[in-house]
Amino acid sequence: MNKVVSDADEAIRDIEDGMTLMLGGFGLCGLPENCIAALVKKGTKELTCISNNAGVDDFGIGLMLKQRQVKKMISSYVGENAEFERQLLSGELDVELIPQGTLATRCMAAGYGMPAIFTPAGIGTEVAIGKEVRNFNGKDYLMELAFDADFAIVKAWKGDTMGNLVYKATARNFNAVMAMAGKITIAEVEELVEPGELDPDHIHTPGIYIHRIFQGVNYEKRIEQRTVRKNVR
Amino acid sequence: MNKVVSDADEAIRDIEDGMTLMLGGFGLCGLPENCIAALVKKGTKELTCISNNAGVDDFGIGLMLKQRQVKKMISSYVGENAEFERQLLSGELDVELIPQGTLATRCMAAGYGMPAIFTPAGIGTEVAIGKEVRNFNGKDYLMELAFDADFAIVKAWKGDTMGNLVYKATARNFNAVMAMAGKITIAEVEELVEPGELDPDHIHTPGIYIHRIFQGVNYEKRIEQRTVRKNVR
Amino acid sequence: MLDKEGIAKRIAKEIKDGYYVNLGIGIPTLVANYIPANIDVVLQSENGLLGMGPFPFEGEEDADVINAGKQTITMLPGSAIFDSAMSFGMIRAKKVNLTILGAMEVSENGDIANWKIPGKMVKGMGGAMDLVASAENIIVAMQHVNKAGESKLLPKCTLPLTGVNCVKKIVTELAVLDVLPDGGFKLLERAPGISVDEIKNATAGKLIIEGDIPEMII
Amino acid sequence: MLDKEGIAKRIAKEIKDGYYVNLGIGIPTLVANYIPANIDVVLQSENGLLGMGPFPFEGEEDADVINAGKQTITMLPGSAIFDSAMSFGMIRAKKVNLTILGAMEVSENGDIANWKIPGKMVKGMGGAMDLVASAENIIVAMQHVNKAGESKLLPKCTLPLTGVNCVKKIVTELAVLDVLPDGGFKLLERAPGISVDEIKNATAGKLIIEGDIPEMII
Repeated sequence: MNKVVSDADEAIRDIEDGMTLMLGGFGLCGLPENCIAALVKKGTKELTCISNNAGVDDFGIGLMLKQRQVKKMISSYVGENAEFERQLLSGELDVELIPQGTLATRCMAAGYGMPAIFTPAGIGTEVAIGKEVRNFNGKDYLMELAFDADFAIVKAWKGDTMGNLVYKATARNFNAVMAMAGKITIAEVEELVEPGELDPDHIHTPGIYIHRIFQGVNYEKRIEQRTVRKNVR
Repeated sequence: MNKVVSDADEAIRDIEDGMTLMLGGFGLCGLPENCIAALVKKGTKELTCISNNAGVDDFGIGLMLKQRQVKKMISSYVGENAEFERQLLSGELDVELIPQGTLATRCMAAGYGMPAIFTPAGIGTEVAIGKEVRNFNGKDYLMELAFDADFAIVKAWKGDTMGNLVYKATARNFNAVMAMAGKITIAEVEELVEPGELDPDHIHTPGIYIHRIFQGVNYEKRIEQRTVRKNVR
Repeated sequence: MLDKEGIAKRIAKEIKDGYYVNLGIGIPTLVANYIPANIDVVLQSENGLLGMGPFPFEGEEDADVINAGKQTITMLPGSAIFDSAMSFGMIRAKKVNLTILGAMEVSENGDIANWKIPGKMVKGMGGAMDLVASAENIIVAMQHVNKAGESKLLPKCTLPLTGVNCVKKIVTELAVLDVLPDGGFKLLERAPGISVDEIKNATAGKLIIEGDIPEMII
Repeated sequence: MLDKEGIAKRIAKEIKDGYYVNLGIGIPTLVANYIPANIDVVLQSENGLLGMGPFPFEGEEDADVINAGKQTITMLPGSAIFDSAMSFGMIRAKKVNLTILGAMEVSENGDIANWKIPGKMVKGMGGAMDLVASAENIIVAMQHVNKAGESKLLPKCTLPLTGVNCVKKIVTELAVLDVLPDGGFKLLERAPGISVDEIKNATAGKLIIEGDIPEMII
């Protein structure tokens, strides 16, 4: 059960040009920062990235966009990124926008071995174009297919050497669903512990879904919208 | 947010003859013992029970079977119950056997607002009779519909007054999936605590899925197969 | 005429004890500030949180605790965290009682457009399509007319749709209106100092006015 | 001829380092006792556990810690608990590397029957249909012939099926056989003291014998 790799470089060693990657996180929260940095360093190109967002200009997937490593983004929301907009308008980048719940559920479907799911999201909109519509109990649903990703890259708070993962607060987001969905799943964690140190009842992603794990370094954990209270409610 | 009821009698007060109930647990593990006792006392009849198992003669759903309260069982495995067998062979009881994973996933589908799911379980067997078969990527799947249950009754280890639940070890089983799936879900817990006492990261069933909750009493927690080690491995 | 805070205040009155509520970005976010203290309401943030609290005090921000608008927030006692699949699972399963969101256009049959303007950079629909496709009860918070002075309450939306036949109620700076099941905007209340005629002039879609229209009480 | 423990021992040799394995009830359960100490294997119990350990010591049984056979068990360091939906999710997604289960009949094209005998009380399929429909690698542990002396390795199953085209390998008291992708039982090994002819006589389905068949090493 040798899942531990030394660092992000080793974890992503065999990610090749043209592959499809899932990247966990929501906004800048819960991003696999170490693996993104390693991908930028490696310079892997023509990637299709499945990720709810595309980062900002100088953080998250934005760093990969800047290096022109991304051929296509599959996301639900891609604002807050000027370089993204430039590449999109110039035709350098392809974008497929899909509803956030559809994105999450298509990941889950992959992790749960379900080839397709039904959702009402997008019925009557351009999202439905070309898709099968099916009525159940008087309500229309779109059939959406499970994702097929070569790698899923997620970030957890703690993990053990067997790949069991625990996320912190809202950094769980897409990490927990994408962790199940990669043909190979890489997990980077803030703290890597020995088997038995995590309570079996508190594990969010069982190790069976994780193929490689390492303890990341130098997490910036940037805040996208720092909002604070001026006074007590 | 008034979800707390005083006891099982109050929790099941409006369960009526002919309704469809989901009952959590696997074997005798994680059974909602208090609610089952209250249903036996109330004498509600003609029930359709969705439950992985049917208990044993004198424990679990077996107690309801003994009182002839069950019209139909929807289960994956119904051994270990002589009275069950008698009623089945005499035609008093109807049984629909479905694969365990299909049972679990049809519950999840209800809790996740998905009208149907696809599973390969049962392809080429009598389980597939009358069901839609669909091929994805060269493999056949059955389309199975989400369950529609009037009530789901589950048992958790701890719960707070807002309905957030935590299960213990393998007593999570079907409890966590059925908890999401009832039109009304009743949770009985070994320990009822105040909001804030459960770690938000460790909650297995968010309170939004739970409509009624109470602290149960006198749990027997019977063991079906007591197996022990004779000597150290 | 209401300001944004006024719209938020009026919408807050629609929230009932025990509700689970999802608040969109913009005016809907402000609604949280006006929920009556005597009722229990749980706010869902679709990135994976039930029990969203107010912004943190300066210095207490946690990068791992954000809402769907990517703002740093706090968690109230009784909060629960879950992943994105379960979050939209509970939305699709109609466990969220009320969804409040903004719109660019609403049609008289309840269609909503709020994610895309042809020719402009499209940022994406985020969770809006999931929310409007599933919510039992949707209130739209928006301005009655756009910056060009054109009505946003239309016979038919002109912009790409986010969802169809879904909006139940609209609160604008001028009025409160129900979208009737058979179509049409039924005028329920006028904003303070606003006449029925002003609302008529600002509404391009079918406006239904029956009897006296009271001024809203905020 | 092998006894049940012998069959379990021989199957244990098929388990590789790093495997996640699901063991059915009966002989498959015994396999756990013979997994080599020098490899890491995680046992999945489909009621919702990865990392199943041995039975507890007397007095340490916990009603909340059971396996899919409803037996009290223990959890090893690194265990993870999950619900029934995720359990079968990981099975369907082929994350479990090997499934070992018993059978009443196996056909030469890999069909398996192990849940129902017409005319007898049917207890149900439990998780067997899910497991055989999804597992990449299925080994059947069973007796070569039934109590009436009839072969359980058939051209075609006579009992209601549990799954089709799924069994990859069979270990009986007499032999180890592969089920070939194009059909047929390919004889790989003989049990100690068992001749090829004895295996031929006990096998009703198409038996493929190529070259010398070695005696198995346990």
